[in-house]
Amino acid sequence: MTGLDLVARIPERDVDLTLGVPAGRTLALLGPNGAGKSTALAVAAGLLRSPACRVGVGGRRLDDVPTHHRGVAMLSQDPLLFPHLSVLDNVAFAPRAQGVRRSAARAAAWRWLDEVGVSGLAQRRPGALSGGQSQRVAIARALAAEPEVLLLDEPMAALDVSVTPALRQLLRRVLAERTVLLVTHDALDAVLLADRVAVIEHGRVVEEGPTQQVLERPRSRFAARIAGLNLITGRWHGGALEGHGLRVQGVTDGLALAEGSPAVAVFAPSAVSVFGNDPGGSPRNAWPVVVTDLEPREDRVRVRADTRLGEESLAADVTPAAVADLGLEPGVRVRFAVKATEVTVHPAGPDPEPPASR
Amino acid sequence: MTGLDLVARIPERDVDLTLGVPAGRTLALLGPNGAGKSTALAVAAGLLRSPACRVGVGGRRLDDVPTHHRGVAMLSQDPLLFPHLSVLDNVAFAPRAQGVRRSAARAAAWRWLDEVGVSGLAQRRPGALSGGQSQRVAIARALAAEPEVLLLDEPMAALDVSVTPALRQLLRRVLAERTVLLVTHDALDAVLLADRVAVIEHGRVVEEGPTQQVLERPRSRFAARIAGLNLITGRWHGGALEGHGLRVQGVTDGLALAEGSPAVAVFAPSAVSVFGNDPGGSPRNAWPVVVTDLEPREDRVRVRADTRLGEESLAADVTPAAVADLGLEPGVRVRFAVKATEVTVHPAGPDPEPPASR
Amino acid sequence: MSISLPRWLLLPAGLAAAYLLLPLVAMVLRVDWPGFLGLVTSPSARDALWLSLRTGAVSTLVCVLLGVPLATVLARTRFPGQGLLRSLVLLPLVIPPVVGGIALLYTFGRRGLLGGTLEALGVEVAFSTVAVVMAQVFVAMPFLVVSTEGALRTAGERYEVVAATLGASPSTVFRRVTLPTVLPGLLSGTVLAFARSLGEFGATITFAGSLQGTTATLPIQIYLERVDDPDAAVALSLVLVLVAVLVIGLTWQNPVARRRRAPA
Amino acid sequence: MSISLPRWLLLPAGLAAAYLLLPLVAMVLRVDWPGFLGLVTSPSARDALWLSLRTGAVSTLVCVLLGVPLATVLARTRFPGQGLLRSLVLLPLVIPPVVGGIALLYTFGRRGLLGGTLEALGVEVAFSTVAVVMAQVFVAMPFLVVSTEGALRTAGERYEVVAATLGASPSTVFRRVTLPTVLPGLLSGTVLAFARSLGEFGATITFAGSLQGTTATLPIQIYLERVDDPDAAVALSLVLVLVAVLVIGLTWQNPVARRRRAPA
Amino acid sequence: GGEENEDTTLTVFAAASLQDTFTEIADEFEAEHADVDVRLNFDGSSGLAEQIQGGAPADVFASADTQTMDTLVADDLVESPEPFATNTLEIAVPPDNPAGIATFADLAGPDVRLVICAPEVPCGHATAQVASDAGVTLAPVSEEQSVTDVLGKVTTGEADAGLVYVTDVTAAGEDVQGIPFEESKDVVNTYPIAPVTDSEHGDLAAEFVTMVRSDAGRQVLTEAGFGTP
Ligand SMILES: Nc1ncnc2c1ncn2[C@@H]1O[C@H](COP(=O)(O)OP(=O)(O)OP(=O)(O)O)[C@@H](O)[C@H]1O
Ligand SMILES: Nc1ncnc2c1ncn2[C@@H]1O[C@H](COP(=O)(O)OP(=O)(O)OP(=O)(O)O)[C@@H](O)[C@H]1O
Ligand SMILES: [Mg+2]
Ligand SMILES: [Mg+2]
Repeated sequence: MTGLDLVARIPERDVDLTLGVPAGRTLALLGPNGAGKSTALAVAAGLLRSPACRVGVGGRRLDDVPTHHRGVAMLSQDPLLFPHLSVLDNVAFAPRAQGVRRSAARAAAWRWLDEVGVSGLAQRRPGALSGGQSQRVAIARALAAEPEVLLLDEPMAALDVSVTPALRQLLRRVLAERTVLLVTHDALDAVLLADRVAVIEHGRVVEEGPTQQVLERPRSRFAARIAGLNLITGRWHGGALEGHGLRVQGVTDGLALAEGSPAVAVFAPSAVSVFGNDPGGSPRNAWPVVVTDLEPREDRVRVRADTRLGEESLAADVTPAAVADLGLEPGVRVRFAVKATEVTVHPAGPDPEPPASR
Repeated sequence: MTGLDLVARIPERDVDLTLGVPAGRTLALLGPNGAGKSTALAVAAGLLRSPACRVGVGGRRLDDVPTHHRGVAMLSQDPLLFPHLSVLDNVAFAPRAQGVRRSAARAAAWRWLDEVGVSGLAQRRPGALSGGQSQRVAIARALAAEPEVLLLDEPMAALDVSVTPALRQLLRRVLAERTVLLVTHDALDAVLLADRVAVIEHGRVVEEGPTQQVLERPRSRFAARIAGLNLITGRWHGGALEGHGLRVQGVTDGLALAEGSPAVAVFAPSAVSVFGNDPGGSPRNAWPVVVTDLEPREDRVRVRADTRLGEESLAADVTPAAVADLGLEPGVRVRFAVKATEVTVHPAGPDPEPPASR
Repeated sequence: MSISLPRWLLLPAGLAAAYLLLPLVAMVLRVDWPGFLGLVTSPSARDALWLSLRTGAVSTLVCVLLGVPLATVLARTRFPGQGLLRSLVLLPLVIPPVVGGIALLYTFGRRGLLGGTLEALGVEVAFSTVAVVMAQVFVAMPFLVVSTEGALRTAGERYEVVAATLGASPSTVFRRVTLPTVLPGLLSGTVLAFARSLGEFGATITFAGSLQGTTATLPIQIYLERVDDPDAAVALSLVLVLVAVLVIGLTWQNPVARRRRAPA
Repeated sequence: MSISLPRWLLLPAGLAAAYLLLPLVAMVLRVDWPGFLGLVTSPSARDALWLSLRTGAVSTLVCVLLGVPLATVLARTRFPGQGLLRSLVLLPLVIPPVVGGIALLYTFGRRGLLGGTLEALGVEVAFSTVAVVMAQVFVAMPFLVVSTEGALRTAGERYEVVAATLGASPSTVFRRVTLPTVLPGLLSGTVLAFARSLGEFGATITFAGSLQGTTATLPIQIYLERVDDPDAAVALSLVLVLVAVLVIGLTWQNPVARRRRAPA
Repeated sequence: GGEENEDTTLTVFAAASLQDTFTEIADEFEAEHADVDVRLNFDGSSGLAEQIQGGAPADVFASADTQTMDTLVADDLVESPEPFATNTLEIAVPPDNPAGIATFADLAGPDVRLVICAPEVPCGHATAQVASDAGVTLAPVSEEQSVTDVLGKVTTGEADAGLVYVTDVTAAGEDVQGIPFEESKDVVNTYPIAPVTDSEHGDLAAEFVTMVRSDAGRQVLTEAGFGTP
């Protein structure tokens, strides 16, 4: 497997980005509309070329390598299914193009269609699909290419909420083995699928780092809008996540977690209540913490605090009135309480620790 | 203004829907991919015809009226901007087609482009837009038609999170004066934009009713997945919403609310903590309630309770462990606490009460 | 731009280009250059060229005005007998032009199908410049219809549907969406029709005759010269070729190129 | 289907159809039916028909094999001189076919540009059936190239780009995406080329002569008959028309109709 | 065809107006020469000349005018042409003769729609000569490229009169009415025939020329309306 190095410099679009994805990792691109996310993907795929752009995969320079030899597959923002081929043949297109025999390619296509939940539509023409169905077929088609490097532009767009969790799991599994550049507008996609996040604004990378760090302590305006999540990594033991000396109760969104398997708990700062002492009541999670920091933002205040063990930093959003009520200031000892129903626990892949390459 | 009556019966797609939208109201269509939402819109627009379909606007039967005479404008799932026209001319297309003079049509187009925040792109060709920019232009183009009946298919798709609140407000304002059929995958769109909600599955209406009722107490599986929200209507007084004898603190997402104006507070049952007595601490909202009902669902329990005044029914999601801890059962008096940061308060339009036609 | 073509495609493409161009080169090599200018500026040649340009332009206009609607109806509607109509429209292509001229005589001639009607109306087309245009329209229109219809089908009707949902009447849709969308195909068809009109000979001489300044177009002049002086015929053909390259070059390249520049 | 056409479009469309069909009707009315069968089944007519069908089929095939690559190169690449090449490719349309035949003789004839080379290779093409095909290809290929190029431009390259990102080589893209996408336009072009080949006369008689069974195609037979007997010429033309309707009807209607049925 | 037993093929290029007569003569020639297959190639004389100049494999060339033949002689492409038939002009009118033409001078009448051959082609050359000899100024509505085109206009009734060759009127049968006129006698069109220099079957070519000029050949030509040179 191979990493991806990218310099996308397209002056006509006011885009100048330098991005790197270590081999086998996933980098999520976040950013407002027109920031240059799709442009970065187009450069990586070789669809946009300019002398100022550089694309390298596994150290090999791809600048002059035609798109089809790059070992790069792309899911674009528009499904663009081939109108003259059936759904099945659309998905079988990439294996066929790579020389797989027809029957084997079709078998693979069936498998992928099944994974995205639309195998019942295999014989249809793309013109006879709904928007979400087309998107799912497009996902299957891109995944069926089984490329070294995968470029995904808003894969979850147009999907209904009932399939999103399952598709996220599918992508998690598939992306784990590939080098991936993932464009998304949803922080949860970044949390669950990406190792690192790059935030792009006006064609420039304004922030880049490990997912957890960027989403927990966003420095850029845009990231702050979409993120500011609490993430706690650990392992699943006895129906709760244990890590960094904390025991976190949460809901698993219907996904099975094996005892002892790595997992991550995600909850929003706004879901965290602050109490002077143990509140009792329904919240399952209440941890003693020491306030380290107060950040006023618009109509609320973000309270940062370390757990007693000093290992994990958590954030809570409260109203200014609450700050006054509880006399919050750095050094004050309080309890952070979160309802278990506000915490989602997700499987965290085979290696929950940051890889050495970071 | 005129209401919309629709019978969409397309056997080839296994769709058989009967929908009605009272004059000036908005009906949101929710449902999984391939349920038949876009099909319903296509029938209303006259793009799909069959002898078994019926379309009426304001009592006038439109079955044989060509699309352009229906006074119906549609935003389809795919932006489909005219590639040969500039962004400005795309938006000016509908006014021009309705006979507005070029300069007036362009002025209107500038206005709409400005409203959706892309007036800087007016002179571009659609081919030179990003996905989200195209979507915004498509919204402007549909709104510029100023139709009696507006059909919107996932208007918020592909938009970045930083513009979504502003666009929702724009749509709220525009939709208030029109009869609208709105397809969405986001419950919040339904809450903020629609008077009623219809849930569609497998081409059939499985649930239909006032937004609040459907989202608070969904009966269908799909609605339950996406909804189950607490909604409290009232008026904005002294920095909080007052209604039904409750005072609700919340955040306003940066939108200004006038003193005394109608508003709605929205929060998820999962955000509601349950306490045996007043907990103190940061949560700004804590209301005494009487438990009326316990609904176990998957890994949590939905606790329904009435406020003391018996007027408002609220729901809280808690873990089974919490139910046991607090000894929850119908008739038990507890407190429901919600952090102000978990409650969003939105303007609720000129008439927060259900209209007579409901 | 971004997509590379298969290399092997260049071989047949080059062969095709060579095959079409080589005879032109051979022709140019045979031209008697010292006499060229005198030949091509003789009054009869000048008259013929001018007549050809005028009639070619008018015919092309008529072809577009009538042919585009026909192509649209064929591509966008369904009615019984449509398949047959679509084949029949092609027939002027198949019939040798001279026979086409005879058929036109049978129709619009003095003793033709409509001859009586036309005579009653005081219209007499035979041996007039109008007849030249009629002959050219007859042979050239199928090109326009067929290539425009192909382009309409390739383009599909998605944008037309969107325009209708925005309240555009069918006429507005046609003018502001359908036509611009198929512009490249329509331009190709127009160029084909113009080229075919310019080169038209058989139907013209049969239906319209040949009189200097009235009905003797450049191809007819070329035929006449050929008997006397093949060199003169080749020289005149070269003029025709030059005119065609100029006109086509000016009208066709630019819009297409302009369109190309707009990103897809 | 869902979109209505402007009503007024029917007027010019109807006019166009009438204008193209009326002469055919007039021709049919003039046919001397009692003698028809005898005329069209004479050995020379049968030879000519068979030869026309054979050469027309081969020419169309050659046109497709060479012309589609050329159209693709013209539509999908940019290189210096491309604009000029695009105009030049049209010229066989403009040159009167007889002059085209002369140019072919100048090129491939015994005394032509390549005549020496061909003779050294032991190949003699002029006045053989091969020459008929060459003449037909020369006049018919531009139609195919122009209408296919128009369709390629109208279709755009979005799907080709997608195919490349899925790892399809340029050849695969061409075969599995480009060609199917422009199929309607390509079919129109093919039909145009076939029709034009079937009706080709001037270049053929000049370059290939009019030898019965070898180079005398149906249009040449019609031309020769006309000298003596215009009625026979018309009757034979009708056979040509019938054959064309049959062939075009069978090869063109079905795929287009099939495509139509698939929802857009 | 007779390719199965390796027949010699004699290729004869003949003017289009000789189509019927030469087909008949060729049949007779084949009857006399069992192992010879005569291939006939018809086109306008000038077209045929171009083909021969372009290297066409002809053995015999029969032209409708001496001028065309002379260009080939000048290029050394044919050997010693000899005349074998003549033709004179005749007025052709539609069967009902709508303009009431009776004499050559009538053609100059103001309401007569006259079509003639263009001066560039042989029949037009002859027409111009007759007119100037007769002192008549013709005002045609069309100057056609070939006799066939002139005849076409007359048979369809488009023109009131046309000037064509006697043989054409004969061949057209009942579709036109021929009106002979005195002045035509002075302008005689001569048809020459010659073997082609490059011919591989020089002897046979010479024999065919002889056959055409023999009594049998003459008879066929005379029946079609041709005169004797
Ligand atoms: N073909 C093009 N030609 C010129 N400019 C373009 C073209 N496509 C996009 N742009 C411009 O380049 C910038 C970056 O576009 P890009 O598509 O990369 O944005 P994006 O981050 O993917 O946005 P979105 O979230 O809306 O998809 C935008 O300002 C856009 O208007
Ligand atoms: N042109 C068509 N021909 C035949 N069937 C179609 C066509 N378009 C859609 N369908 C089918 O009709 C059903 C309803 O499709 P529709 O587009 O209305 O779904 P939708 O509710 O809009 O879904 P999505 O959320 O994915 O957009 C689906 O099963 C779909 O496959
Ligand atoms: Mg994008
Ligand atoms: Mg849909």
